[in-house]
Amino acid sequence: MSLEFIFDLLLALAMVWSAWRSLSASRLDRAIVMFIVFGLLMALAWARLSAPDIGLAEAAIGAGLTGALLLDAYGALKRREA
Amino acid sequence: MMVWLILLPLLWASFAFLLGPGRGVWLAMAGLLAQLWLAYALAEEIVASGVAEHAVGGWGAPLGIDLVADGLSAAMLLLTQCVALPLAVYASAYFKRDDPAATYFWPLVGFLLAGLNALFLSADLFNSYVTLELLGLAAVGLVAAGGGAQQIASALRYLFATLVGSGAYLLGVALIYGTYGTVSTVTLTPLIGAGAPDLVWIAGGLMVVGLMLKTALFPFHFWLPPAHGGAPAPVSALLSAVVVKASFYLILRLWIGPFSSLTVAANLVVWLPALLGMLAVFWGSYQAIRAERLKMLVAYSTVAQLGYLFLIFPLLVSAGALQAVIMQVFAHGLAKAAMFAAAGTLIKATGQDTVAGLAGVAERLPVTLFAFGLAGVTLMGLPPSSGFLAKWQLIELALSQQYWVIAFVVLVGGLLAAVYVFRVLRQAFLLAPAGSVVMPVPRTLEWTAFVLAAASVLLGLRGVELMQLVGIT
Amino acid sequence: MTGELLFASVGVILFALGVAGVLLIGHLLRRVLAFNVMGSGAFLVLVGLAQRNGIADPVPQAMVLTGIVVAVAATALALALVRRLYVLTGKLELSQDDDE
Amino acid sequence: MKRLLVVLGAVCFVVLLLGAMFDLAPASVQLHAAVAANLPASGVEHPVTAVLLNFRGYDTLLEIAVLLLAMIVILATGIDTAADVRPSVNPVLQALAKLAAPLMIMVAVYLLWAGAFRPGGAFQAGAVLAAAAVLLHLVELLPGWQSPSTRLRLGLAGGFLVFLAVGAGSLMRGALLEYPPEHAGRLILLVESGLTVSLGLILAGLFLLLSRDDGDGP
Repeated sequence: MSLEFIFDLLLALAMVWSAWRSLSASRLDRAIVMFIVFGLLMALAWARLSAPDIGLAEAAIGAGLTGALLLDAYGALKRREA
Repeated sequence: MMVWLILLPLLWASFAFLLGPGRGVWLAMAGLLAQLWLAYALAEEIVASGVAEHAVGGWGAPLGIDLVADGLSAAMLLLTQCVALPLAVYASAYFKRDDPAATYFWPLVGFLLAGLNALFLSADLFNSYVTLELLGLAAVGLVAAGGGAQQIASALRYLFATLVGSGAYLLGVALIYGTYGTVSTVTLTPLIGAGAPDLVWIAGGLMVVGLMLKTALFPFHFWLPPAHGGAPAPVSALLSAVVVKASFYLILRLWIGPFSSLTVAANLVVWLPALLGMLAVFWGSYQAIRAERLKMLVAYSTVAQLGYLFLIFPLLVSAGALQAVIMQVFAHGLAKAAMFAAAGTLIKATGQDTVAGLAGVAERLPVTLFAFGLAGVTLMGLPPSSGFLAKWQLIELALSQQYWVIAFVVLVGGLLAAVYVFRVLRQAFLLAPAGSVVMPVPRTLEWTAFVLAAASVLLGLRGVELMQLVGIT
Repeated sequence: MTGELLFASVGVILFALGVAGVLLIGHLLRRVLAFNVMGSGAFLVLVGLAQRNGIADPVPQAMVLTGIVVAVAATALALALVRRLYVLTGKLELSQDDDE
Repeated sequence: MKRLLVVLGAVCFVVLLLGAMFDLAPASVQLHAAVAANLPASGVEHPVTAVLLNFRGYDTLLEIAVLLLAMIVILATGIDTAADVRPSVNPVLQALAKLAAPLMIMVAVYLLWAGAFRPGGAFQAGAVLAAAAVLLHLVELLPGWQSPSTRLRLGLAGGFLVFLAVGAGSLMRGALLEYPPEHAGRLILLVESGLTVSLGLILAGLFLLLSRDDGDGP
């Protein structure tokens, strides 16, 4: 097994784990942070798939903007609860 | 010519957005009129000189994206524009000035129509995905716009259903691209015919199930009644009449196009959608018969009527099946647009959305009630309506292949439709309870519903032209 | 097995995970997360499976770029509706019995 | 019960699909070869940009429509317009943001220009512009949006309208979005510039519209 493949395998495991945690974490803020981590790992996977364009877009839009939207929604809910 | 059917609604939708909140009625009307003319001219052109094609970007499939207009697409385009124009007139009278639901009504309708027209013309599986999303998000937006908690909740339910549906479709497209290296339907058809690994069966299943979810076929119908029953009447009419048919059209396209070699090979597969269709006819009718709210009754009737469309799959091998199902699409499209429009008028006039509250409207709003009744005639399938023509063809096809069960379901479905239509009419002819008021409504509302209802009946007399058009492939 | 097929397999798992999430999770914000996981899964399959021979293919890559933008549009729309619902009702779930 | 069924179904689905995925013959159509062969006529040198804006430019046109549409739906849903109350921000952060914003705009311009021959392009550039706007918003230098003014609406729809106009113009001369090879590069740059501005505004708008603290409710 080549070193590259081991890296890919670890990355794949981390992706599945972070996705699972983002759906199962008991606290909503943790779930959202895990989702952003998942997005960044996705960006890494795109780089490994020789798709740097998607990697850039995923980091900026998938993880960045979506994450910001989710965190903002979470913050608004918190403020409203208080 | 066909490309303008896509660009025109995009153009007037963007300009209506630029004009600002609540504006753009006249832009929309002009656009819709032009679109109706374009759709009619396209149909004539296809009848005269056969299938029309357009290679976007000049590349041609599989590198570029192809648009193809055959008889089936032209018929769907024609239906869409025919329903949209009267409903736009209806909507312009329906929404009051400063109605929060009308802030960006016209841009949303424009994007919705662009999505529909683009979907009917697309010959590319991934491009169809983008049109599905355009259509789905516009429809959700129209349901949600300016609404209260109930409306937002049903819009969310609709949104998740439509997103999961298109997600399943997209995964299917991904598997197809992985297997063959192309998503052009024209290129794919011979490739799939030459050999389909298991993966293609899974892809086909994912795409069809995803689209069934978007078409609200039983048991995936859960999202439809609250969304269609809760939206403003012009929106309900547009959604029930054409939007749910768009995903059905895509199933039909896949079934007789790229996946035709699979569906012919597997005898059992054709009965699954038919079985669900039968259940939909019974369940939808049953719920419509016992619905307390008028718009819920009409929405459940849509669930039942969509069921008929899926009865066609075991019959598709015989000639004339496509014509029968498109006749049913037209019959239900026109009749349901009329029925929702009439229901909206009745609700506006009586101030309440219950069947019980209709007592006495017969003498106050005879035109609207007559429109409701005429639409009912089409849904029941009585002669000379287009509904009769559709059901008659369906039964004839079923009997010729000795599928008695299909003929039986069609007949019983008509009787059940009669039960819920007469439930409304009977209530309307009761004497109004003392103290009840019927508000005056704009005449436009009454007559647009009537025009649509009359069209659904009169189409039965001119069905031959439509069937000739659909036959061009 | 190549790295490309490995990521396609991850895509399949993520898709199933996302769909199960959308079906099972009642909390609407979490359901939006699940929808995004589902979409990412489909994107990975699209590129991973198409590039299984190790050659980069710009066509599915462009499709995924399109898909990402569509997904963020849908996410923003969903969040707007969820927040609106919360303002109106104080709830973050859809009740089972508001159909009729 | 439902839980068990869904989980069981998901597991079966994964097993079935993975099983079918691993014994696949090579695809019969090799589009990457077709892209490479037609790249010189596309007007750009980067294959992904060529697919996005030329070979499959029609998908992109509809995709921008989806994005604009989502924006309009959010406007139409009606968000309450109460003032945005946040704790005040450290002035050092504000100064840093003021410094960062022009840099980010430069990065966006670079990405837009680079897209013609290497990874980058209108999407990434638009996303960076949007990020700059979000950053300025977070340090309170840019207020959340109320109802957008005519000028802002023009900015939001402008990129899409430029794209539509190029599409309509090409349709009158031949096919939709068919660029004459000698002008393809310039037309694509024109479309991409419009898209960058509008994408940046729309993506930022998705955030700035939603981030207004939602009123007082019913």
